[in-house]
Amino acid sequence: MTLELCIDKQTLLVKIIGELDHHTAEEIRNAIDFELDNNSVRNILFDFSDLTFMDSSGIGVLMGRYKKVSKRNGQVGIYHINPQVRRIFEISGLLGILKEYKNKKQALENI
Amino acid sequence: MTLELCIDKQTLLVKIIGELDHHTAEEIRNAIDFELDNNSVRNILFDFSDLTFMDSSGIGVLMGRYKKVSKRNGQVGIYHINPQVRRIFEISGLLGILKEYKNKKQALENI
Amino acid sequence: MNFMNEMRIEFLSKSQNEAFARVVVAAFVAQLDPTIEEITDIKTAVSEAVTNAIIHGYEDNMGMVEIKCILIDNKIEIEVIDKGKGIVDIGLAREPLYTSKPELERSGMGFTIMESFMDRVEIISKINKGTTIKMYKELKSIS
Amino acid sequence: MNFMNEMRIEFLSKSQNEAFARVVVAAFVAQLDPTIEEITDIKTAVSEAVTNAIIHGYEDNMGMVEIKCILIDNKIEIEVIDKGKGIVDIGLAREPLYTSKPELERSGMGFTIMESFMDRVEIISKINKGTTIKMYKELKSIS
Ligand SMILES: Nc1ncnc2c1ncn2[C@@H]1O[C@H](COP(=O)(O)OP(=O)(O)O)[C@@H](O)[C@H]1O
Ligand SMILES: Nc1ncnc2c1ncn2[C@@H]1O[C@H](COP(=O)(O)OP(=O)(O)O)[C@@H](O)[C@H]1O
Repeated sequence: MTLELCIDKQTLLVKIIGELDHHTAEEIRNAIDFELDNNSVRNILFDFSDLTFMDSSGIGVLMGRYKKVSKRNGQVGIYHINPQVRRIFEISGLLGILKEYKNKKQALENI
Repeated sequence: MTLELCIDKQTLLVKIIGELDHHTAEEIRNAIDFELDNNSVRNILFDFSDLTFMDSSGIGVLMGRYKKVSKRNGQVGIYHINPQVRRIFEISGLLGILKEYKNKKQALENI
Repeated sequence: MNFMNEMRIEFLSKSQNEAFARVVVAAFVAQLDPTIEEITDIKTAVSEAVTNAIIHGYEDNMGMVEIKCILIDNKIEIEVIDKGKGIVDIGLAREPLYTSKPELERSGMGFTIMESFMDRVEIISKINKGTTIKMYKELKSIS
Repeated sequence: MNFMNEMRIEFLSKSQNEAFARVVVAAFVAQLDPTIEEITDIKTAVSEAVTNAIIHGYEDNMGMVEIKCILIDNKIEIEVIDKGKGIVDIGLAREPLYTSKPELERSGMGFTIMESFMDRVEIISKINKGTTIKMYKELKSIS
């Protein structure tokens, strides 16, 4: 798993390349929380184009980040979800909490 | 494993796509022997461009076909051998028996 | 019965073996020529059960996680076994969103996902003896 | 000792499990980040030992083939075990070109390939009890 992080104005962009499971969750969580604690970001935007696998550990990571940014009135956005991940989002109700966008451009304009 | 067979004059061209191990050896052997028994071919030419794995079961297949075509004064040629397969050929002395060619064109002109 | 195959694997309860377990089961099940979606369903369910064995079954201790996999025709049976601490209340554990480890950001959705990605999920557990998760799936693609 | 991991797998002595065995060992060893050449060496050696267990150990009977794999730092230890008919003369079996099954077009190069692709190969065998092949390799890429 490789992580690409960058900041665009008030939004932290997170691209996860590879698999999000319990093993990789910790590294992802730590990297994001470090940015949240050390930068004045309000929103998190996940690019899931290159996520090859996700299980319920991913729900935990996303819910945890959602709670953190909610406290600063920020949002968690997401784009390019594959069908397997969408099913997990549907089962867990995550789609009601996260904002889904079509692509990066639409996301950055509207978040 | 997928097998592509075709006949060019007196030469049977065999392309093995995938892995050559004990499990796939039988299918390869049967297909080649069927052609040898039912057509007036003298030589066999193996295209190893898309061979992704080979173990000593492959030596057995090649040696067995070599013995068969030798009886009709034919040859066994081969081209596009990858480094792993080359090592197996070197260890087993097969390179001294088979004719190696650079590519299909050179092989068909010289076999 | 036309096709039958069977395997059993054991590995240390280390988190890097979660990905390994998924690869092993996917490679074994691939013999039946399932669809990509079916393979992903199975990998996800196995990932949930193996992760549970590692974090809930063995907690901070090292132990062995075992997976048994039996293929009969188009039917797949997978067991994920640990000899860890066991589940106190299986009914509660199955409930969506219930987790005993919210501090680890567990979502409590593991069993719910196993149930929706497989045809049937059985839980057998004994306190301080361990837990066995049995999962069944029939491949529609080759029935 | 910085890194340690361990697994054990058992499967039916069916020829389609030869490819499965290679995938499993390759996926496990991949944790050490070997080169592609090192992975291919290991896959080839495992393929030889597993094929031998299936065709020589169990011949036409069904039995279980077992693989144990231990990783310690950059060192890999692999055991391939059958409970089949055993090897009568280990010295002869190791000889290049010796095969007891020329009618199956075996080349007699299995042990020679294992020895040249791995650092060390040990053979333990007992008539009618079975055979264990122990193979060792140190990854140069990460030493
Ligand atoms: N193998 C296991 N050993 C012990 N307890 C388990 C095991 N698997 C599940 N549990 C218990 O069942 C609960 C629910 O599991 P699950 O639905 O997978 O959610 P999560 O893993 O997110 O907590 C866990 O929080 C744990 O208390
Ligand atoms: N697991 C095994 N059980 C019984 N006999 C074996 C086993 N492995 C190897 N042998 C014996 O050792 C011989 C040499 O093995 P090998 O070098 O791999 O060549 P091959 O498999 O081509 O015969 C075999 O022909 C067989 O007689």
